[in-house]
Order: sequence, then C-alpha cells, then structure tokens
Amino acid sequence: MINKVINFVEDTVSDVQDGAVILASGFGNAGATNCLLEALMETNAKYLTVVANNAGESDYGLAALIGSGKVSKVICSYPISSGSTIFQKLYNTKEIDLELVPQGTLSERLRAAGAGIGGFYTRTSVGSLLATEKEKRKFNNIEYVLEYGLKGDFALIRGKTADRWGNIIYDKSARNFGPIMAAAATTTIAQVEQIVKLGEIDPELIVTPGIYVDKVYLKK
Amino acid sequence: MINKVINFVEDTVSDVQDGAVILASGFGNAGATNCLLEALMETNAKYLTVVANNAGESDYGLAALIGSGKVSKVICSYPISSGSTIFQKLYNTKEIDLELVPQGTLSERLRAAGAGIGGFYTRTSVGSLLATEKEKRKFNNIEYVLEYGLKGDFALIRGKTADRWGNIIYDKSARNFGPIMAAAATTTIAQVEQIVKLGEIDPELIVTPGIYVDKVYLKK
Amino acid sequence: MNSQKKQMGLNRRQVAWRIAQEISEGSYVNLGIGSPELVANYIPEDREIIFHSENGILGMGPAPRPGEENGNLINAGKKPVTLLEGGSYFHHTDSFAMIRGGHIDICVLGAYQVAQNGDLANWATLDTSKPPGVGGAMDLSVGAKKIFVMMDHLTKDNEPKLMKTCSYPETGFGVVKTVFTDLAVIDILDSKFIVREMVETLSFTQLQSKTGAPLTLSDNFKTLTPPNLD
Amino acid sequence: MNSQKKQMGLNRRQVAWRIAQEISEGSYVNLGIGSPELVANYIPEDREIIFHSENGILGMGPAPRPGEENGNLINAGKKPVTLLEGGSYFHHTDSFAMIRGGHIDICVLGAYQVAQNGDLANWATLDTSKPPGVGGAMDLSVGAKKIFVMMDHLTKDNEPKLMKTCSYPETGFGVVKTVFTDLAVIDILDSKFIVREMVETLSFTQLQSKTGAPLTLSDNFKTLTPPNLD
Repeated sequence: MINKVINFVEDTVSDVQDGAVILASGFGNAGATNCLLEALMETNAKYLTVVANNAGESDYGLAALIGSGKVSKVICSYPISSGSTIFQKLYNTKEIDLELVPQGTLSERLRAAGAGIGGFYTRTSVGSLLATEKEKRKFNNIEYVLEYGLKGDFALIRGKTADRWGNIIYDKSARNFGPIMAAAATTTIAQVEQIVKLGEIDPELIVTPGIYVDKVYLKK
Repeated sequence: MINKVINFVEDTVSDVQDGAVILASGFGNAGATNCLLEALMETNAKYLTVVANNAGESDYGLAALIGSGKVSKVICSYPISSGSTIFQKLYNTKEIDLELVPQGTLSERLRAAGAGIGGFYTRTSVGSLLATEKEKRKFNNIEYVLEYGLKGDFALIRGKTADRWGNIIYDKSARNFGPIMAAAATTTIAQVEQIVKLGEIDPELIVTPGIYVDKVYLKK
Repeated sequence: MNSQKKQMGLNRRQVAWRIAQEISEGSYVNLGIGSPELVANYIPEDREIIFHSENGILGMGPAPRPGEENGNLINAGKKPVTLLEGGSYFHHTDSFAMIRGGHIDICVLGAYQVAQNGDLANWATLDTSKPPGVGGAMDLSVGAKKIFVMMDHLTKDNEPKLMKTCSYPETGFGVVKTVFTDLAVIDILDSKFIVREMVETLSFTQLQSKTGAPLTLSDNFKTLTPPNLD
Repeated sequence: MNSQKKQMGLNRRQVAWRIAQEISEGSYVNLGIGSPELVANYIPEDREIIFHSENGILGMGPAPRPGEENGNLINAGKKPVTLLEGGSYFHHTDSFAMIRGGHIDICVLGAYQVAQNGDLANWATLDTSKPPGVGGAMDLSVGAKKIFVMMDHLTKDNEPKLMKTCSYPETGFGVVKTVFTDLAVIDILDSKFIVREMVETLSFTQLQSKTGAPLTLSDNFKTLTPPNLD
C-alpha cells in the first residue's frame, strides 16, 4: 500500500547531501515550511543552495538555516524584506552568494524544470542590469531573453491537507510556490496540517497530485 | 456591475472575422463546445484556422464547422479519430490544410501564448519528421527543438459552472484544453451548464479565473 | 508657511484618488507595494474593479478587521487582506503567467525615476551597501497592458524624478503610460511628457523647473482639483 | 494445426499479464491506446499502481459498469473510465508537463517497429492516403522514465518488427527499454536486443529468424510461462 506519510521530522530530510539544491516554498511566512527547514539545519548537509522567493525573516525557518552557515548560495527575487537581517549580514560580509532573479522568471524557471522545458524566452528583464549576460532573441520583432530551467534536489513545501498518496491542497495565498516547486524537485517533502483518508479530498480540488510528492509530514 | 453572461448564442461569436484563429476546447467530445462552434457556422466568417486536439467527429460541432467550408486550416495533434471523416475527405482533396503538432507541444504552445513566453525548447519530436524544419539546441548535452507560442483570436471553451465574473470550473476530464485555451486567446467565450451567484464557487476550486473569460453562455 | 507648502501639491490620498478615477469598470488591476495600495480605497462605489495580487490572488479585498487577519491571506506587500466574493487563488507561476501574458489591464507602480520615453526605474538605487531585490517589478512593468506610475514629483532632496533618461538602473523600457504625481498628471506619448492636468497653485513654468525633461501642455489640459482627503 | 499455431506464442492478455508483473508497487504508469490498456487488468491485487491518462487524469480506474458511463470521464482512447479514490483531474498542459518533465515511471506503448538501439516507430506508416496523426506518442516516448513496448513479434505479413533500424518514421530515438512480444521479453542494452525471457515452444534460432537484428541471450535467461488467460 502506498503510504508517503513520514512520522518523524528528522526522517524527512535525512538524505539531503552536501551541495544539494533546496527549493523552499513560501512568500514571506505564508506557505513557508519552518519545521522542515529547521530539521534540515540539524543534519550534516552543507554547501546548500536555497531557491526561494525571499531570504528568510527574523531568526527562524529559512533565516535560521541561512544563519547556521549551511547555505552557500541563495537564488531568490527579494532578499530585502524587513527582518531579513541574517541574510543581509552574511551577504555584506561576502559569506553567502546571491543570484537575483525576477519573481516571475524564478517561478517560470522552476516550472520549466518540472515540465521538461530546457529553456524559454521571456520579455522580463530585457535590457536591464539583470540581463547583461543573458542571450537575447526577437520574436515578432519584440526582444526576449533566454532563461533556463531551475531544478531542485529537494523541495520543502507546505500544504494544508494531504492523503497517503501525497495529494495536496493549500490554504488561500499560501499556495504560492508549493505546487511548482513540488514538480521541480527530484524529491519533494510536504509539511501539512492535516492528513485525511484517500478519497476525502475532492478530485477537482487537488492542486498538487501525489505524483509530485515523496514524503508527507504532519506538523500538529 | 461586471456581467459576462450573454443571453443569445448568436451574440457570442458575432464579432469573429475572416481569417480568425479559433481555439476549440475538447478532447473528442469531452469538453467540446458544439453549440458555440455551430453558432460560428452561422456567421459570415470564413478562412478560419481552427486549433484543437482533434478534427471533429461525425457531422456535428467541430466536424460540422469544418464541413461548412469556413475552415482553411486545422492545427491539431490527432485528426484521425474514428468518425473524423469530414476532415479526412477535405484533407484528401486538398481543400483544407493541416499543421500536425504533438499533443504536449500543442498544449505547451497554447500555454506559452497565454503566459507571455515567446518560445520554448522541448525534447518532443526531436529527430522526427515533425522536426525537420525546427531549430535545434542542446541544453546539458540533450537536444531540444524550439517551439513558438500559439495565440488565438477567439477561444471557444466548455465549462461546467460559471459566475458573472466569468470564473469557471470544469467537470472531470472535460477540463482538458479549456483552461489553457482561455488564457491563450484575445477573446474567450465559455459555454457552461450552470451559472451561479458570485461567491458560490469555492475560491480554492476555481480553475479558470474570470480574467481569462469574456463571455459566458448558458446552454441548457 | 509649512501648511501652505503642503497645500501646493496633492497628498498621497489625493493622488490615489486621482488614479482611481482613471480606472474603468471591470478592469483587472495590480497595485504595487506601498502608496499604490491606497488607490483601492478611492474607487467610485458604482465601479466594479478586480484587484490582482502577484502572490496568487484575484478579487483581493480590503484589509480585514482587527483580529480577523489570516497569515495565509496576504498581499504582495505581505500585509493581511481579504478575498471578495468571486475571488480566486492560484500558484505563483500561474499568477506571473497572468501578468506576463498581458492579462492585467493596469498596474500602478511606485518609481524612483521615469524617463520621457517611458523608461521606468523602480527596483534599484545606486546604493550597494544592501543586497539588491527585484521581486515582481520587472515582470509587472513589461506584462501589464498599461503602467501607471504614482510618485512624488521631486525627490526628498528636490531633485526631479521625471527625467530625459533615468540615472538609476531601469526596470522596464518604454513601458510607462501615465505618471501621477503630487503636482500633475503626465502622459507619455512619442517620447514626450504631455501635461494633461496640473494643480492650480503652480504655473507651467514652475512645473517645468521641477522636471528634468521638456514638458508639453496637452490640448485637453485641465486643472487637477482633487477633493479634500486628509 | 490452427490451435497449435495459436499456442506457440502468448495471447494479448498473457502479454499484458507479463508486463503487469514488471510494474512495481507505487509506480505511476501511462498505458497507451489499444492493447496496452489490458495491462491494468493484470496488476497483482496486493500492488497499488497509479494510472495516468494524458487527457488529465491520475488514479484512473477500470471501465464503469454498463449504464454508468460518463462522457466527461474518458481515457486517452476516448473510452469511458472511472476514477479511484485519491485520483485527480488537471488540464492538458499540466498533464503533458507531468509527462515531459519525467514524472511518469513507466509508459507502455504499442509499436510498428523497434530498433536495436531503442528507436521507436509507432506514429506513422508509409501510407499517405490518410492524414497523419501523432497525438501524445512523441511526448510520451521522450518523457516517461521507462518505455515498455507491447507488440506482436511479427507483422501480419510475417515481417519482423524488431529491426536494426526502423523503416517507418520514428517517434522517439533510443527510448525503448524493454519489448514484450507474444514470443519473448527483450531488453535493450547498449544498442543490443537482449532476450531475457522467451516461450518454450520456440528455439533461440527460431526466435532469431523472426527478428530483424541480432539477438543476445541474457545471462539471466528464463522461460516465459504465463498463466492460461483466455
């Protein structure tokens, strides 16, 4: 019987290795997986690359992981949220690398990785400082830049409800990066608030089908 | 007050002009908008290009529109379903053009058009007869072909339930091309079975937000 | 003196009010973080406008009542909001497909600078002591059908923000349609700043002296007369 | 004589049974239109397998009972199906993203021809009297992690379908992992046909004579002994 539910949080991230690319869901705190990120902090994995929209706030969750020194690089769109002090300090002392990606390009690059798209052309960032090293190309006489898929080794996402197949639904705007990161990673681990019996989630309502989810952890 | 509901079927497609590109939802009969396609047949518009997965079955809906002589070209993945005799006869007598596109590439090209992606690279069709004129490129030493967005002037889609904002939900596998064609067309017209008050559709359940829908027609 | 100086131009609520008048029934509108969020408060009551938030909301409503905040229902500025009847949720990639695909009618953005050809600078200053951050600004600037800019006419140091060319790094090129400042409503047309409205406390020459590029008076020029909104 | 000829090889249900044994617990599997659909009937009862249909279904169940068909719940062959508990629906682009993105573990496809390097020909014959049709075959052939082919060992005209190179237009290149025919189970490894199993009614030399490219006997060779399935 398929059962993706993992009982102990330390078993969710125990196979993360040095140098892994971690996709961390959330837009600010909405949809962020603090307990999985903190479990990752307890492992021996280091030199991690974290892909997320932000670079953590205050001193918990993503900020704590970054502060632990395990993260070599952050790929994100907006690391300057108020409260993102741990990242900013490490950035200023050059202890952490930053790849800054426009928010829509970040989410589209993740989608491309999950969808088998090697590269795509977007108008976003054309002509800007963020495109100086990007390949350009015109379609219908409008300029686009080439962007590449961005694949993760692990996605740490947060849902509302799951079942043993790993089907997931989200709550309101906490959906944000969850569905797209789940598809873009080799291994996807979901923290949820509730686990229900198979068939209890309306099939029309399922946002992330279990095919994209490897482990489910119930955070009470 | 926003109200996208149109009472008379002839008012849904009255502004389709000669040469228009029509995106027609449906996979076989599931999700096909027979009444809108037949309304289109009653207009004076001609030299239409139809984008759909199939090329119609029997003598109603898409098959009837094709049989009316108003369609110059079909862009589809599978025009050889059993019962697709009207298209096949016109194809054999060279009265209609065919652009054959792999099913996943077709849906991805539609998505690209709706998502502001000028072009994308897929492995699908690499090396095959369908790729002889396509530009190739390697990413991570794997070969891909370049595909372009495929935009429609009108999308004729079929949903289950709508509201006056044009929010739409679908029924089971009839969802198929509806959501993606709605986003890929300048004007989207939806045939639905039921219209409910604003707020009656669970916001977590809405598949096509009204931003992609211009007209809603209730087919009883 | 101080109160007189304040009265020379519009306050932020008045600029927001002016922008709100420009948004027609049924528009899909994204409001940038900060002052542009005020625009939602001044939409005429008989007009139905649907607000988009790039973190995955259509039909976003006003701030909740105190005590009714939900951390999972926030706007792009990460502040608690509500959802109107008819609203919907979607993931980030779908949300930015909506933006980049040209489905948003109007986006109202703040700006550091706007050039006379419509170039927009609103994502980075020349200060390198902090890491850069771009968020959705570049996607919005190229994706929305119309870009409105809401900004002060001058910087805090009385430097012009309407320029021949931006000195700050650009977000988008040739994208701005109309700039709404505390002093004027200025359309951009054929790489010219066209003054459509300005406050009556200022002469055109005075407005020009506060602007870093030539201004042209519109054939349809009107005085900008907002209601009192304190 | 006729019945003896039939017994030489497996019938379709037996080939489907053999393929079903090869699919492990928890796999996500797409079954091609036609004979491959039979595979679902022979999954061992204690094994939970999740079937994908490219028109937007995960967790597809068997055909409904007569009278319970729903035109909105069909498989890729446009035949009525059901949904299991835990199943879900999604749109075509999401479904093909799932395929192309490498999320489907196994796809079982029919074929006209398979070449020893794993090339697959299953979308077009050389007959030009009908329009061509490709459907999802090319997406599936490059997207699924493993491609299993289910086909007769010979054409109706007794021509080999396992070839050095395909004479029909290819669907995908180097994609086939294992071919299941009425006579044998043949893996493709380093551009060689490796016979892992074959029916006992046939000698290896006889199997070779029915195959258009050299066969190699596997070190783990076994006799293919399916149950009776009439």
